[in-house]
Amino acid sequence: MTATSWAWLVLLLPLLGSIFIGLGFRVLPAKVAGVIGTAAIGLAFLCGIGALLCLLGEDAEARHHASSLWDYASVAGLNIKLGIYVDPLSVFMVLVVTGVSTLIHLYSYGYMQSDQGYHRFFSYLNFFVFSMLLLVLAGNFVLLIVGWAFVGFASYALVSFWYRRTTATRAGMKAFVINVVGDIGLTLAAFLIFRELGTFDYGEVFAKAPQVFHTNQWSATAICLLLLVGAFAKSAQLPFHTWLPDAMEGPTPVSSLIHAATMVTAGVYLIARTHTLFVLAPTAADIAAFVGLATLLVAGTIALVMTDLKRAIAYSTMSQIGYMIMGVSIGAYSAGMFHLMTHAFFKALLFMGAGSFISAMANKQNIDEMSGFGKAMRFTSITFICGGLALAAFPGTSGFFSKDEILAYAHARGGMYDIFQILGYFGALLTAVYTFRLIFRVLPGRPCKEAQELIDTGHLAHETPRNPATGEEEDTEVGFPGAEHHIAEQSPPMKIAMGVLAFLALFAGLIQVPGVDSVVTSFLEPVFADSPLAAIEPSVGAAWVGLGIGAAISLAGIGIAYWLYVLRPETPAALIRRLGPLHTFLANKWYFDELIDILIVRPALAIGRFANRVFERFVVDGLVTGTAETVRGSGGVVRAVQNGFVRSYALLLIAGFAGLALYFLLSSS
Amino acid sequence: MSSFLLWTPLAFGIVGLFLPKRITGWWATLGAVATLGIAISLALGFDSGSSGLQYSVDTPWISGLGVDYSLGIDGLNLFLILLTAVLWIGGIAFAAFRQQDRPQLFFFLMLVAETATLGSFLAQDLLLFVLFFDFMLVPFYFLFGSWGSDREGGPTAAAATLKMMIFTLIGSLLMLVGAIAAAIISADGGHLTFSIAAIQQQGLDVDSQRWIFWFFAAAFLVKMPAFLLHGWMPDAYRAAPLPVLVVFSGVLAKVGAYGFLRVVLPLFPDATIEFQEVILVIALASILYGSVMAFTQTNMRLIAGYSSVAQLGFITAGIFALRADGADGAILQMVNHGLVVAPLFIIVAILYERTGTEDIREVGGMALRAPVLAALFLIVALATLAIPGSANFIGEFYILNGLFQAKIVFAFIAISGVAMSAYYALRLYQHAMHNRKPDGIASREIGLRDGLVLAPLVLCILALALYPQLILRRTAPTVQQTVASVTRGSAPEAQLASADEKSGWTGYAPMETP
Amino acid sequence: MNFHEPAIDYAGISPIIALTVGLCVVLLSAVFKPLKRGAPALTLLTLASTAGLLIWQWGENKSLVTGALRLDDLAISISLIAILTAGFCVLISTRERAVSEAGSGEYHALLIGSVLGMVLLSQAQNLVTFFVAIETLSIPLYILCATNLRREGSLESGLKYLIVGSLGSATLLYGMAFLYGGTGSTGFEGIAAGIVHNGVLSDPLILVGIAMCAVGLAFKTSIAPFHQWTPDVYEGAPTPVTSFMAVATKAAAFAVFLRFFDVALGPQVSEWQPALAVLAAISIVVGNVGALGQDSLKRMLGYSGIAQAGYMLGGIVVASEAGVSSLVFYLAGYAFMNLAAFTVIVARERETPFGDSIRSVQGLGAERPLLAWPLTIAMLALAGLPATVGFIGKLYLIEALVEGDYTWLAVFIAVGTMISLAYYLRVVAAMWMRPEGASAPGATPAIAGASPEADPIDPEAGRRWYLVGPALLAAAATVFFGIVPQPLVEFAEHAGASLFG
Amino acid sequence: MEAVLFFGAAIGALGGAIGVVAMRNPFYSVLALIVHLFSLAVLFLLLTSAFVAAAQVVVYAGAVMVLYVFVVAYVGGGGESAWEPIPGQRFLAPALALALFIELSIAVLSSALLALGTHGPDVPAGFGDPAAIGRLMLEKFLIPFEASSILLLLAAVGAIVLAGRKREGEAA
Amino acid sequence: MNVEWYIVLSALLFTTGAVGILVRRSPMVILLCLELMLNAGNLALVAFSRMVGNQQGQVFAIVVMVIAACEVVVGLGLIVALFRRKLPLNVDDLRELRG
Repeated sequence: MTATSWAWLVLLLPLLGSIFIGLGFRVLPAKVAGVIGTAAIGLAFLCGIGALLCLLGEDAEARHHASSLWDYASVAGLNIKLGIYVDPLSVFMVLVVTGVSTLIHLYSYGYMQSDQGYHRFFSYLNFFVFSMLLLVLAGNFVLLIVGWAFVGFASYALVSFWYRRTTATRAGMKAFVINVVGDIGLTLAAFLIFRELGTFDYGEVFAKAPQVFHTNQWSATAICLLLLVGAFAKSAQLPFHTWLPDAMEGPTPVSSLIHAATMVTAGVYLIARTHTLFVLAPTAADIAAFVGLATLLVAGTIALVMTDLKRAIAYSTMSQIGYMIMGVSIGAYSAGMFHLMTHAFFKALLFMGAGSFISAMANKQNIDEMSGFGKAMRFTSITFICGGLALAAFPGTSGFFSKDEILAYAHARGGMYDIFQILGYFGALLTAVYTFRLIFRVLPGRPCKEAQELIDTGHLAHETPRNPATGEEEDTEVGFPGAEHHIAEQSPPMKIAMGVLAFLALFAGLIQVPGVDSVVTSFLEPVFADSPLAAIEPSVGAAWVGLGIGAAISLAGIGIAYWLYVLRPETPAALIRRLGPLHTFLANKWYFDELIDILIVRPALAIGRFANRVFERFVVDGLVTGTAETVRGSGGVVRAVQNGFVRSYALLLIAGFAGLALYFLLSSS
Repeated sequence: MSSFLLWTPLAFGIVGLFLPKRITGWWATLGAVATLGIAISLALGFDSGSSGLQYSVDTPWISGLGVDYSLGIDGLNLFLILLTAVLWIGGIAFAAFRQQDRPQLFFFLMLVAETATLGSFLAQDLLLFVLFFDFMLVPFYFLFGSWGSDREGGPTAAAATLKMMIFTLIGSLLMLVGAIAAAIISADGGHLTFSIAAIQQQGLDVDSQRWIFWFFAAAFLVKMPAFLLHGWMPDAYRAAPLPVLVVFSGVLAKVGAYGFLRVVLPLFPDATIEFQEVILVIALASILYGSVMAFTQTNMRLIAGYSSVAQLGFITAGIFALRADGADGAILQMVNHGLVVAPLFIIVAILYERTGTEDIREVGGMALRAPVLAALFLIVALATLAIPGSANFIGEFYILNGLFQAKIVFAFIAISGVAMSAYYALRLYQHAMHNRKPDGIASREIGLRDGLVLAPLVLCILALALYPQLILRRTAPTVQQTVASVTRGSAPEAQLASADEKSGWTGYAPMETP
Repeated sequence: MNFHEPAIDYAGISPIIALTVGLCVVLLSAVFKPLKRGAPALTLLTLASTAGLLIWQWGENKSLVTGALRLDDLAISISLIAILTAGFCVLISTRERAVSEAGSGEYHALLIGSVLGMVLLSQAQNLVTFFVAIETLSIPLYILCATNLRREGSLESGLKYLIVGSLGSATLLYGMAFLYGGTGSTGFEGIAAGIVHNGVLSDPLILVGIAMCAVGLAFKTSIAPFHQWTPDVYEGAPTPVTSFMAVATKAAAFAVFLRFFDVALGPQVSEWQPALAVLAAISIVVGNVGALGQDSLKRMLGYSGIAQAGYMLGGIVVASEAGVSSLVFYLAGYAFMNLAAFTVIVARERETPFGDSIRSVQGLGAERPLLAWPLTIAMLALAGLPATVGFIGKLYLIEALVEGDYTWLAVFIAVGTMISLAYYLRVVAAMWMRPEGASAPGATPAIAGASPEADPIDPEAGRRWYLVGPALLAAAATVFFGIVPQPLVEFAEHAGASLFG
Repeated sequence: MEAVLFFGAAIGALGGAIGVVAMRNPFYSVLALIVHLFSLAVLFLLLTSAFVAAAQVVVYAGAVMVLYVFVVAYVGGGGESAWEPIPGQRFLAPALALALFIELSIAVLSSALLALGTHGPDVPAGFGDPAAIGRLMLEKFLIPFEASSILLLLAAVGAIVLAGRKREGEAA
Repeated sequence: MNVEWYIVLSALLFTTGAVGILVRRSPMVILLCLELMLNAGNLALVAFSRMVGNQQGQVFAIVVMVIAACEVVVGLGLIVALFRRKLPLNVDDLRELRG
């Protein structure tokens, strides 16, 4: 078994799972479907391990293989094969994706138990994993785009999973359309690549690029910028980020899998994958880095004021991805990927916890109404705190090492890049604050009535579920977890998943401790070998200094949060009153939605209305009716002349005669 | 052999006239299936390597006028013929499941229409082509007019159809004049022949090319319909009976685009190059306008109709990129579009039967009780918006790539149509299947028999999505030749680009297939 | 000064003799009681024998009786078309009111007389014969138009036709006089020679003469602006007569038009070509727009006839062999289409109270398929849609025009055809589709039929063999020659060759 | 002498013609036409075509005019109102006629044909006398001659059909 | 006397007849005017026959007379028929057919 054949298996299993569950939705019992779904991903993960072992079996330089099944569409010089490309980077992604997915499937197995759309859910979920794997394994840009669009679709399908929820369908549409914009960016990039290099194939592109392009050649830059459009749209970076918070309309497992752990990090992967081009277009790379930085700060500030539990975490996701984008753009490839991995762990975990709390709150997501879950749901609370610590980069946790590695690299790169380190640390402070804001609001304190009910009866609150956004009553028919919703942490599969993730969130960082070990870096090393930036490396000392600062900032942040939300619970309100405008500005998410609405949506609709009401009616139809009327009118003239008087007929005859005679006289010599 | 293919439907139709009401529907379906059988057998025997005509028939028809009865199949029309055969089965079978009044006549006309359409695809004699091109309209005139539906506050079916008829014949008649002029001018006193190949070989002077080009373009653009010439489309689409609309919008629009490849490019190369931008502008206008209209419409038929305007815009743009890849994509896209728009109309019909309306504002929430229908609809919708991974994507990808390499600015504008298509296609699906279910709407699962009509079409879509090469490989040689006839043999850049093979990047392993 | 009996080729003039004899016999049948009912049969017999003799003479090309006539394939083909039409006319006149009004014998005698005039006209090659023949053709028609004596419309049409027609003839005569004066000859060849040798090439005298002859002929072929009699007379005359007039008169008039202009006035071709082209264009426009929104089918066909005449004139304009052939072909096809249409109209006139209003064919498709199909085919053919002889005819004409560098006229034909769809398809729609509601035809009380003196209704007319038969026959021919045009094309090519070859 | 005759006859013909057009009562119009015809006969004689002149007198004055008189007497020739229902007719008719006359005159006068200016060639005796005409009719113009006779027959039939009393048996 | 005179005279007669047809309403008078026009033609024929010195024109003229007679006969027949049907003998009142 070669690495590529393992990889094909990795692709195949989820697809089969998805198709099998989808077709069998009438016959398969719900549990079976869940098992199949989870098993498919689990096996995929094992195959991924297989591929990994194969690679490790070879010497570093040979750790990349291309393989193709058949000519997908290759005529007229566009040589597009159905091919994959296996190298440490893709295998790394495969492992992260399949690994986290397996756990989230496990979680969903319990979480979605009482949902009517159980089969649909797992079918979609498997399909998503397949698409994501296709994305990371694709061997050429066309297949990359395919995977890119498939994950977009899967995310659409899962966001609007409860499709009678108008907010959900709208959110899904938004997510999809913005992602299509991203696809278009990629497509154009592909065209430009083909124009310049005459191929879509990774291998050939990365081989030819350095020979064809000189640094900062406009075409190279253009390619990279177009790629970035795709990356930003997918990874919810400014200004394409507005879909991500809305995407929280989907079931919580979806949020944790797609909108935290895997899909949204595709942009990071893309930049890492095409680093060859970015090296040739440093301008584009810097733009990317700055956008990442901006995103991480903007998102961080917004996360500070969000009262919707899931949305708050979503914004934190944005800001974390900002770190990664920043990292891979400035050259901290392995660090970026490392953060991608750890983030997948702890963010998935946080969402799982949030999911539990929300279901315990009968789907109310507003943290203002939550409190005292620490007692009510002990296990969940503990894991939630673990995730929180990792996110806040508490010393020793995974987030602590991965985030600081990026910042350390920025410092090592030096020059302008110190900005990234400084502001990065500021971002870290924000992160710590908003993370523990959530924790301190939800866990401690006097239990709210739902929590109380849970403590007393061990049962979840039973209310007719309402849509938190619109307040309209949910249509439980399509499988929105309704009154008979009985899971919080009672379900073992969920507990396992959360337990494992909690462990990873806390300790996964230890595989990459400066000066001690560097598993990720050394594994990914051959991929980035061709990049001069990969050589730059912060000295161990510098790295530890950075870690120190990081630890301090994280603790400070946690402290602030504690002071604000535990010691002096009334201060936040005071602050809001003091900084009213700022707060509303943040609460309205910097008015990005409104901006897009005014700049794009409204004009488009206006044009449409004009085309419909004016142009179609008066120009297009006018063209038709106008001519028709003219003809009919002339017909009237003819009939009017035909007045029935024989003498006037004679007159016309004579007139014609005279005219004809005149013509002939004139034409006579 | 190709004559056989051409006349089978008609034969079945004539027999069907004399069968009892109950079974004519089935008889017609059988006829359509038989036609498909022949078509497939032809396709199997098709030599994908050669660019020339195959199964060609050529006997004098009106020797006095130099008109020959000459048919033939090559890369340009092979798959359009298959498409025709497939869609007609869909349309006829779908109608056969339902009560038609005067069924014999209905199915007779349907089969006549199929013969006419096949004829216009098969014809290799310019005048034969024009003849079939015009004749296609006749059966549809009756089908639309007699079995169509009048609209409240709108034109009657008869009126709407008349409008369509006159509109589309404007172009066709000018085309007749153009065709004759082309033949006579190229013959230049010599032996008069309408054989496309002969005329191409004799060639035309640039001045006559100019005006004849527009005579043909008029016919084809109206048929598509292209922007500003689509005035007949909304009324006709609203009047048309859905089973007929399935084949009409699925195939007839393509004849126009096909005509560009079959006639215009080879016969009027200079004019083609001269007017490339003009046509491209029209194509872009169609794309943008069609898309905008599509996402403002609320009538499902019109959404589909205007989306076709946009799609045909893409196809035209692909052809007039004047590059092999663009034209390849155009042909692929013709087939794809036919395969998605037909099921779309079938679904509209099914929804109408359940809800009694075609207005997307009045339907919704169907998915719950009709998951299979929803799934099929979802696939069709995704194909319509050309999601990457669908054959439609490959079609658009080729088209846009061709355009991008030929005229980069046009490509950037055109691609915005893709985003809009995502919106209107998804909007159509969501409004029908998702959101709250209005009261008084029967959300029933698709019946087995309709499933039998719909599923095969969807399977075709999926199959092509997995292996578009199936079409591309067979069309490529002929397309190559056609495009070369315009670019005067100088192979498009695409070839040059691919000329230098994989350069020796050490880190790149040769393809290996497990 | 003694009298030399002229050399007469009896074989050549045998058709004319046959017609004359037949005429007398039929006329006698009117007075002979035993033969009273036999007139139609006798007429058909006469026509058949004449046709036989003509076919026997097919391929000949000789001038008869000291150059008064020329028997060639052009003449024969046109005569055959005329005779065919007359045959149909006899059939569909059965039980026609006009016949009983005029008396069967007289009616048919006049019909034969008119045919005789046409046969002569198609062969005429000197001015005197030309003029006599054209009158022999017209005068019986004047009478036949008026034969439905109970209907004011009929008499009116007769008188109108007579007055305007005579005006046309007078003009024609005056033009002939000028040509005779200018060239000193009455024979066509003589005129051609005279024009060249008398030094009067494009002399005003000659040209004005040509103008006047053109007026006369344009009148007979109902070319605008000399067309105005057409709709009125078509509508007023008894429908069988109309059908005869519509086809046969046109055919014969076009035959002499061709012969006169291509042979006698050949030298002046460059002068009259553009003039005729303009006339053709005018009548294409006038005819097509005039036919829009006509509720009387006969009237509509009248206008359409004007437009079609415009198309056909194109065949003369180009003054080429192809032109002649295309014209002959078109005339042949035109005969089939029109006969099919008129036959159905006759049937409906008799079985519905709506006369020839479009309302009379509403729902025909369901009610009487055997009538609906012929009318449908006829309309599609007149509109020039493929798979009918109409398409091939247009194709042929356009080809001739483009070859003759009159492409702009070809475009005119195309445009005219588009307009014509509006009124032809309106009839089709009335037959097969739901009524148009608002613009319901017959809103104006149907002019001809529904007037008080409406013909007695024969509710079974739609089933009579002598109506259904001809209708189906003509329709079948329309389709057949649309799909297998070659024989008809060769027929036409012979005609063309005989004039130019 | 000849000139005098010509002008006399010309005035007669023209006067007759104008009379036909001008007279309100059809009966007078008929009479005016007779004058016209006789003057024409004189002109024919001047053109050395005796037979035509004779025929003119016999056929027209003899036969046709009689018929006219009968019919006028039968239907009663009431005058017609001076009111003109067709707009423009009264003005356009003379204008067009004038134009026509001018055109025809131009055609004749500007013709390059010299013979027009002459009196015509000297012709042998017997030019246009019955024998000559008769021979021509029976030789060269046999067909028109016969045809016209048939035409007469048809016209007669027509007259009977149109004007004849309905025979019994036919629905009256 | 020159032939031109005769032709011009005939032209004058011809147009007079034409005017008559255009302005008179009684069908009988219109028939008379037609006679005028035909006679004008005859005059031209005879004059030309004199000019070119062959008699064909004269024969033609005679044939024309016959034809004129036929037209008159038919015309008068029509008039009688109209009269029988109590229809006004005024062509302006015969306009049931129009449009």
